[in-house]
Amino acid sequence: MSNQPLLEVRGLNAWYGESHVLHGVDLDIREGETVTLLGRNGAGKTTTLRAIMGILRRRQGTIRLRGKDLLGLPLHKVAQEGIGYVPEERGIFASLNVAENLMLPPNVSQGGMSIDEIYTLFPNLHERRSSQGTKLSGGEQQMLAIARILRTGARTILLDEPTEGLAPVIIQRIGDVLVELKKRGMTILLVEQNFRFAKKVADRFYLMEDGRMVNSFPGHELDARMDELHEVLGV
Amino acid sequence: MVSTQPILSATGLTMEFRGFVAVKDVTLSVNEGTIHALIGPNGAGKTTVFNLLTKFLTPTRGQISFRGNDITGLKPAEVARLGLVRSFQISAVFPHLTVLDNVRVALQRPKNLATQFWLPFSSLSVLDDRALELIDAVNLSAYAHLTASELSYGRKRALEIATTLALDPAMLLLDEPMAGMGHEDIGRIADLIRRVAKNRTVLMVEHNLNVVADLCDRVTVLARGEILSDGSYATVSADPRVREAYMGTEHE
Amino acid sequence: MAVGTQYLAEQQPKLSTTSLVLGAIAIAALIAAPFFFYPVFLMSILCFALFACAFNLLIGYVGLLSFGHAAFFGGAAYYTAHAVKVWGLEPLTGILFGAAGAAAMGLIIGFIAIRRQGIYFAMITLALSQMFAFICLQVPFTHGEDGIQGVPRGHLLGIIDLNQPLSMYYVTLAIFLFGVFAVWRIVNSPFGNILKAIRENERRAVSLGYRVDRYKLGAFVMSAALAGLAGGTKAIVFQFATLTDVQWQMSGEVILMTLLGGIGTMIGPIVGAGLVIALQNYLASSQFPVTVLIGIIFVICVLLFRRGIVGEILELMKRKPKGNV
Amino acid sequence: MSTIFGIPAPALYGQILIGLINGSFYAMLSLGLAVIFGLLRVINFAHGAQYMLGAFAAYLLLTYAGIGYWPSLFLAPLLVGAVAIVIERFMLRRLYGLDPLYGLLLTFGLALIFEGAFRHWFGAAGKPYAPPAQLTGAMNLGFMFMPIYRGWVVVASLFVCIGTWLLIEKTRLGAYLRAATENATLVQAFGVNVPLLLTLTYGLGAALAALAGVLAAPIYQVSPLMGTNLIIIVFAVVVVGGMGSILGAIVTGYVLGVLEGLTKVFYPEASSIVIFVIMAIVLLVRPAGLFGREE
Amino acid sequence: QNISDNVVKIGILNDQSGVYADFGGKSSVAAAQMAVEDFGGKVNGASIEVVNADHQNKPDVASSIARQWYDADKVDAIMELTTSSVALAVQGLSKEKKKITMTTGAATTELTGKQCSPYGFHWAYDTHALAVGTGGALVENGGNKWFFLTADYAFGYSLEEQTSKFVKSKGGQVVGSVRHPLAATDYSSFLLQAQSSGANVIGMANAGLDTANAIKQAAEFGITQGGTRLAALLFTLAEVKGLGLQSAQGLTLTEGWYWDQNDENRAFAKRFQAKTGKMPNMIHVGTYSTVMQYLKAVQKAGTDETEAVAKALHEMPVQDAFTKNGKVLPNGRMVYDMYLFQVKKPEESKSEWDMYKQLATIPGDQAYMKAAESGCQLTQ
Ligand SMILES: Nc1ncnc2c1ncn2[C@@H]1O[C@H](COP(=O)(O)OP(=O)(O)OP(=O)(O)O)[C@@H](O)[C@H]1O
Ligand SMILES: Nc1ncnc2c1ncn2[C@@H]1O[C@H](COP(=O)(O)OP(=O)(O)OP(=O)(O)O)[C@@H](O)[C@H]1O
Ligand SMILES: CC(C)C[C@H](N)C(=O)O
Ligand SMILES: [Mg+2]
Ligand SMILES: [Mg+2]
Repeated sequence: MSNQPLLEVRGLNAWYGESHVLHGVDLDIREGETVTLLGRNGAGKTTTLRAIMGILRRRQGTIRLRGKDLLGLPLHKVAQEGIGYVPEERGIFASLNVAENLMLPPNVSQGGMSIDEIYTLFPNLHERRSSQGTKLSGGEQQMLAIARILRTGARTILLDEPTEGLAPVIIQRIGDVLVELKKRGMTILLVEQNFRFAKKVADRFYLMEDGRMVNSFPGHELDARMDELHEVLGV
Repeated sequence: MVSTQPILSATGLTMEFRGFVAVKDVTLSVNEGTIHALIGPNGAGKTTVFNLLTKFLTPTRGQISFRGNDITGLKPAEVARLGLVRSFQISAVFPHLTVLDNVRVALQRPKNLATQFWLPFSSLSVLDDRALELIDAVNLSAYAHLTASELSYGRKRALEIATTLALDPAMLLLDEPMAGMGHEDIGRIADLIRRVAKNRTVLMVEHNLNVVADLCDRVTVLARGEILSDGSYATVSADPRVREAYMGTEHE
Repeated sequence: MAVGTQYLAEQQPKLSTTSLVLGAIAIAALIAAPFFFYPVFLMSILCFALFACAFNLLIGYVGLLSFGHAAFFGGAAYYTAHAVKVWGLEPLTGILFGAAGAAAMGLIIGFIAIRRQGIYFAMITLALSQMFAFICLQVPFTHGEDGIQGVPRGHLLGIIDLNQPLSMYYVTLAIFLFGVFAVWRIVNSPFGNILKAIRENERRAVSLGYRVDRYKLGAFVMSAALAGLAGGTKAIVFQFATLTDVQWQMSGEVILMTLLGGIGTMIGPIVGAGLVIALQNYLASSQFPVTVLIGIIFVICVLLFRRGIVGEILELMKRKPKGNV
Repeated sequence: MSTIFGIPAPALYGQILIGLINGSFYAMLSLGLAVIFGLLRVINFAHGAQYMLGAFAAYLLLTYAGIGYWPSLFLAPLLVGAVAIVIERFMLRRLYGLDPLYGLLLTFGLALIFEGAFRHWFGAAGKPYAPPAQLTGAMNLGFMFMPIYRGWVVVASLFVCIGTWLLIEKTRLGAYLRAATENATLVQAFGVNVPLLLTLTYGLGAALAALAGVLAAPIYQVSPLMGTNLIIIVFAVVVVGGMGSILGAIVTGYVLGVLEGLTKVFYPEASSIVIFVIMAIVLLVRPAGLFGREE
Repeated sequence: QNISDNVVKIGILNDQSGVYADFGGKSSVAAAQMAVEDFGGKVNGASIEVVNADHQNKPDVASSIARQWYDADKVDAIMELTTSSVALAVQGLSKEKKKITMTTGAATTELTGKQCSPYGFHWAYDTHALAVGTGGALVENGGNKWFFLTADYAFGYSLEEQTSKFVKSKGGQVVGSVRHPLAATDYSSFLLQAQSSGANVIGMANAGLDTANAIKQAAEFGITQGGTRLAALLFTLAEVKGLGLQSAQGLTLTEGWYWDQNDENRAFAKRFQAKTGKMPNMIHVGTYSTVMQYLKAVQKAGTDETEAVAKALHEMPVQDAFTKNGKVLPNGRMVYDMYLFQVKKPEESKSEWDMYKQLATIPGDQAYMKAAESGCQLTQ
């Protein structure tokens, strides 16, 4: 692990139309690290991810990946730099079947998982590989959304609330998957409300409030900081 | 007022999607005045069961009866008119109407003030008292004149419940009412559900097991389209099959 | 982004005293107008303005774009013309007969079209109205390309001689005002409130127990009837009913009028109709091809002024910060 | 002379064949519409105008540059496709994300402009365009004379339709197209250059229309109004087939062409409305169209 | 002064952008202006003004333009009126408003028949003349079994009716007919129907682009090779030019004027071509003639008051660049000699506009219906 951050965000501001949502977000992620964003509903977690990707175009500040400025790049070029995005609403395509959904994202670099590996990891998907993508249940869709990024060889992954609406068993399985990804050296930026889940995988936490980073601490301090978190998150 | 009289019962409910059986031979009965939970892993078929019960889908096989009437052949709007009203997994309000108007829209039908195209708008003001009462019941009085789109997620769900209550339904079907909700809202909605369930029946889908344990009189567990277990929370959560298929090993 | 769940219109501001005053001034101006302008020109504006208002009832308040409203406008013109010319009906009865015929057609076309939304709805209404146009070409009573010519204006209720341009004008004005009032009343009624709710979230309206298809069909029929009222009146004013009025280009024109004036505003369609008719009138004797200009206006409106003239003005007056999706 | 249902067999076969030829145009045009609608969610009202532009491009190439039919078969779609790309870049693009009705209205306005301008410059009377020398003459099929050129049109359109279908259903590019239809941003977030994809798709759809126009030029006159009424029939075809379904557009195009031909034999008065009647029936029975998916 | 507002205003109302635009169109306006020039620019000291408008072949558009011209713009007379539906509408309105119309662009005999007007005049041609001319020529050449391809509106019906009557009176028979919508694109199925009916002549009771397309497609389907003949009942120089000699060769057609008939015509045509870029057909020159004749009538009557001018028009012979022996019947029909032409083969044509061979002259009295037979109330 080098000291130079892989992803470096400085003073990021972002707007939806006229409404100013991010007010100077700073964020660093080192290669191979898993970082989790915590924050209440509406704190700006999703917006941060969308602004990093460039889905949200109205932004100011600096975003660098391996020192390369991402701000000026069109969305598809950002992806080609090796960032995989798993959106909040999952984004499964109804007009493609499960296998086609899985095959859809173009490879951005070598070393993605093979289809067989993916089916071993997610047997449900194998079983339903020829059904229409959106006919899967919520949980199955979530797995599909993660799986299809793993195939592309993206080494940096932005995950937005992967456990939302999922059954405990599935959450557990997704947790296992993330641990496995960490082992393979992936860099993960995770947005999560469920910190029981997050604790299992996160190296570091960032705490967000009203479009700003208000705190950051290493993963093992989570339990110790529970009270503070209660205050910010209203748990 | 927990009775043992079923208000809604489904027998042999089966739903096939082009060869894929999403719901298989489900027989379910919900007793009048209870809060009944439907839980199960993702893809178990919970939302599908809801869609079948409220006729947004037509079952491949099986019968549904509500308060003694066979409703298997009815249309969704007709089911709602009989007093079986649902919410959606994705929040459903009328975003550009005010909170008050959202509730008034729901009140218009039971008060027979919906088809009069010759009456002025002001004739709707007779509904205001009742509407404000309902809004108050869900703690939204302070927001009555905001448009629904300006509400936070949790308040939107509260509004949705208020509009549903406006119909004074005998039975409510709630699909994941707490999903995506912040912690502070969860408690509020749970209270609200408990309150409205005083004199009606509730069937809800929910993944938050604390809420289920806390709120529900009875739990039906669905897995792979079939009923896996049925009974009180304590009974089902002790069932090893349920633990394996749903709760996982971590849950106490 | 689900197709058809969005809508084009803006919320309607409440009726205020300023708008009452403005309305009164407008009506006074309309009463005085025939002394300053050519009455037939004014009557044609009134007919089309009413047509556009009827059309706007659907697009502006139910969110359904009908691309087939010519069928109701032109169909009613045929029915009225035939009833008055061949059966010798009294003109007002003839106009009402035309409107009733349009309503009946609205019921049939609406029944089929209402099953789909958004662009599908637009295409289906377009196709069905084109089918009606083909039927008009074939059935004998319409007299094909010749149309029903020389429809007698006759005497209103047997008393007022409509051959006098001024009496014809005031009768047309009265019908126009009635029609506009009807649209306004429908929109601002308990029924209109449900329409709004359906437009906002149809599934939710269903789950509240509303049979949304019936509401939509009801609005469709009302819109058709009012379009028919306009068409019937036009037949008496121009003493004519022809294929022009049933063809899809006419449906396009009424869309343009409404879009140009402002979809979902009460007076937008009226302003739009006035502008388009005036423009056509002016261009008829110039070198510039009319369709090209109409096309250009369409493109400009869609790209730059989606709210239409009146809509943009209202927006300026509101100056409310926007900022949704 | 044998008869079928009281109709002389040659007349019947003849009409079926003519129906198939008309169906070829329906299929090619509705195919282009389906491709554009599929990805851009735009009902391309200018499709009829683009068909007309294709025919005019061929005519103008011949008259002013002496370029004949065969090169025009490629050049005309290329030219019209280029015009379409400009339209997509500077106009349609600004409407993405808005209600799809705006796309319909914009292209409607464009259709009026093209047709009005060409009518202004060239008059409404058609301009003749001769079929290529290799394809003139007719074949005696026994029951009728089949102009060789029309036979060629049927074959050519089949090739084009099947080719396009394979491209979209069976290739990776096609999968991008279908996915981008639903959520273009996300597809782009996977690293696909979606804006380029959209532009090319509109260009491709318009080029298909133009190709149909070139094929039509020797059959009908080249006239500014040739697309106007055709396009509405094609809309009906698309609704019957199921919006956005490529296969639906193709199959329905041919089938309705033939049915229309048959109507001309049995009940000619209804031939101009038969497609609309079928559309109404299909909508009542299957609102999503024969090949369409329920939304 | 006896001229209202001291200006004589003439309106040319015709199709300038639609399917019949080449038939008359803007060039007719030029012809009208030529007439004004040739007349000397002033009548009884009053100036002459020509206005024009495009009615897009829509009778309602036409009648509202006419209404406005009369009510607001003080137009005294309207000429040309392409297409029967338009002409009937405007003539009807003008009758009510007591204004003169002189139709050159429409064909139906109704104009001087049941719907005739004391102020309505019909120049150039009509369906009767076409039936006698083109229909007659084909019957004489052995065409005795007819099948009609008819435009589905008044003009088509009128043309079919007149031609059938004529064919039957010569001992021929009509074996069938089919109606097609205006501006249909595909005639092949109608042509096949015609062919399987066993007819030896297909009578095309349509006009403009419709006829041109049908002719082309008949050639494609080998219908003419099979010995069936085509009768293009209404076809003029403008359409022949549009279709091209290759496809049009051999057609017989009836017109009242052709540029290459004599020196005077050639001179006129040359002037016209200099202005418009093309050679005139009978409609263009006919419109020239109506304007000229109207001005002469105003001059003779000494006023532009309708009754007086109409009376003069009824009385005066027509003698100008258009015809040498025209006379106006009581029903408003202007009767003059028509000519039967055949379209040349491409190799026979010596110049761009050299397209006709003259076959015969049809004396006016034969070409046009007797006033008494027309059904016009004014003649009783
Ligand atoms: N499309 C949008 N247009 C306007 N405002 C938006 C939009 N999306 C989000 N916002 C606003 O931006 C702010 C941050 O939203 P964001 O979605 O980033 O929150 P979040 O932290 O991801 O919350 P959650 O836990 O609910 O997903 C909120 O106030 C929200 O209302
Ligand atoms: N319209 C449909 N066509 C085909 N399959 C469907 C359809 N709707 C649902 N399914 C399938 O039925 C199964 C049950 O889905 P359902 O949405 O009812 O699950 P659920 O229990 O509500 O899950 P979750 O908790 O994730 O919302 C899933 O496997 C899904 O893929
Ligand atoms: C312009 C003409 C070809 C029209 C035809 N003469 C008619 O009377 O309708
Ligand atoms: Mg979020
Ligand atoms: Mg569900």
